[in-house]
Amino acid sequence: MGGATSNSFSVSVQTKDFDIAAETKVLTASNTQIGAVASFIGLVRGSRETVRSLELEHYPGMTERSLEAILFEAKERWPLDGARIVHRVGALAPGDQIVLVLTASRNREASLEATAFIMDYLKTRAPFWKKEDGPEGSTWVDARESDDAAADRWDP
Amino acid sequence: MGGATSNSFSVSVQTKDFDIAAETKVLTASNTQIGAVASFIGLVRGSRETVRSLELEHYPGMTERSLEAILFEAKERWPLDGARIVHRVGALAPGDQIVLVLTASRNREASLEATAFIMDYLKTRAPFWKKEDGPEGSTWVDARESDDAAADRWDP
Amino acid sequence: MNVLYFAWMRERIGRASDEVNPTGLNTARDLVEHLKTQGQEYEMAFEKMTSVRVAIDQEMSTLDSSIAGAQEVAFFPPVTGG
Amino acid sequence: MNVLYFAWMRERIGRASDEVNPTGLNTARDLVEHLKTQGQEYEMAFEKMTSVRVAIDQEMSTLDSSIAGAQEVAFFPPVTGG
Repeated sequence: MGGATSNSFSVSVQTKDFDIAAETKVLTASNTQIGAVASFIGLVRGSRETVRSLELEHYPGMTERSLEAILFEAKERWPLDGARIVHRVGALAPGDQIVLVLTASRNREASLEATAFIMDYLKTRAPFWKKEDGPEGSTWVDARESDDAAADRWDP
Repeated sequence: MGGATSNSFSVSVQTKDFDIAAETKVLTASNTQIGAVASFIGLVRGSRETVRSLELEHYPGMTERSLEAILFEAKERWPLDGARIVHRVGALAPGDQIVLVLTASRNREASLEATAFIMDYLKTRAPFWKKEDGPEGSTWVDARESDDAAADRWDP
Repeated sequence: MNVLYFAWMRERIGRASDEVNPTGLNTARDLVEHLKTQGQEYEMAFEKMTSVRVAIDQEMSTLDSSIAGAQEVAFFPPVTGG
Repeated sequence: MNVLYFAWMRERIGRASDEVNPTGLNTARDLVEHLKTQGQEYEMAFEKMTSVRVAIDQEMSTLDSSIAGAQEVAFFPPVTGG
């Protein structure tokens, strides 16, 4: 009771949707020293006219390892009591949830900064690739330089 | 469809609990240009031994006005498609949810920064007061200088 | 003019509000000085002015702000929500 | 040594993996040069090397990293998750 256990840090790569309320409850249930929970949800953008569907490919095995490494790095940098990444793969539609990052801490700034850090690293280091199926056929989404810049700001 | 409406920005001051999943769904339902939803939840810290309960007092009328002013300010500073504050009042127990901030944007950094900003301003500008009921009786919680410093960082 | 008190200021004063005649009172500070003449409970509540915040018609203000025409003035300690 | 391809690299090559004899190959770049001799589809996939990322035994690496003793080398475009 009250202490953070190592399984307070976990990742899931899954086709099924997630429920942020249920995930938050699991993350905070065993530790009433947590005062702050920050989170980020990424959604599939675009109307049904511009993006019919999105296909998310990943590198099984390496994906989980890289996400766990990112959580480990976040834990080294901020006083976190727990953190969780859920990333969906497979076919998704506009408005669907893609990714959830949750962090729990005694400290408000720590949870919000760690959430930004985890997303920035995930965007540039975790092996996922998006393919959009639109009115002009399928195209692989290009990586964005702004994501590299966002990740670089955390370097010492 | 697709456009943000002005009621995408709203506040609630309430005794009852909130569900972050339901609140997120409402915020993002009408707008599939939203790619990013950031959030913060504040929880009552402390074990049942140190804090038996927490009483949250507020200034009805001014509370809602000040929270709305904070959302308006956030909207001026970041490209937000929507934002929501839910703050509970009355009697709460350790582990209970106190406050929810949700922001929706096309841009990841905008949603996370706006969430941090809203919390920092809420902590220093919204008329709420916490009273803790512990083993040595009731005490009003002191304001923290670190919260003033956090709010000051957003000044030009 | 309606004057409101919150949190430990309300508890020290022993009431949540007062109706005050604003004649001759220019600033929130003048109002404080007036209230302190109304009894020991007010003197206690306004003892440490660095811990007193003021809102005039529900807008955060300072002790030197004018209360001319104000309908509601509130005194309270630094806020601790969130 | 198992060599994997993802996203448009997999599509251009037309397969998800190859079994390669690593004899004489020191770095990931040597492996790329070897693969490019295996057909036009490989030449096309490795045409623009600034868009090629490599992981050696599931760790992000560079083209000049050693592949000595590696069991799995993967090539893919810059990642676009999240």
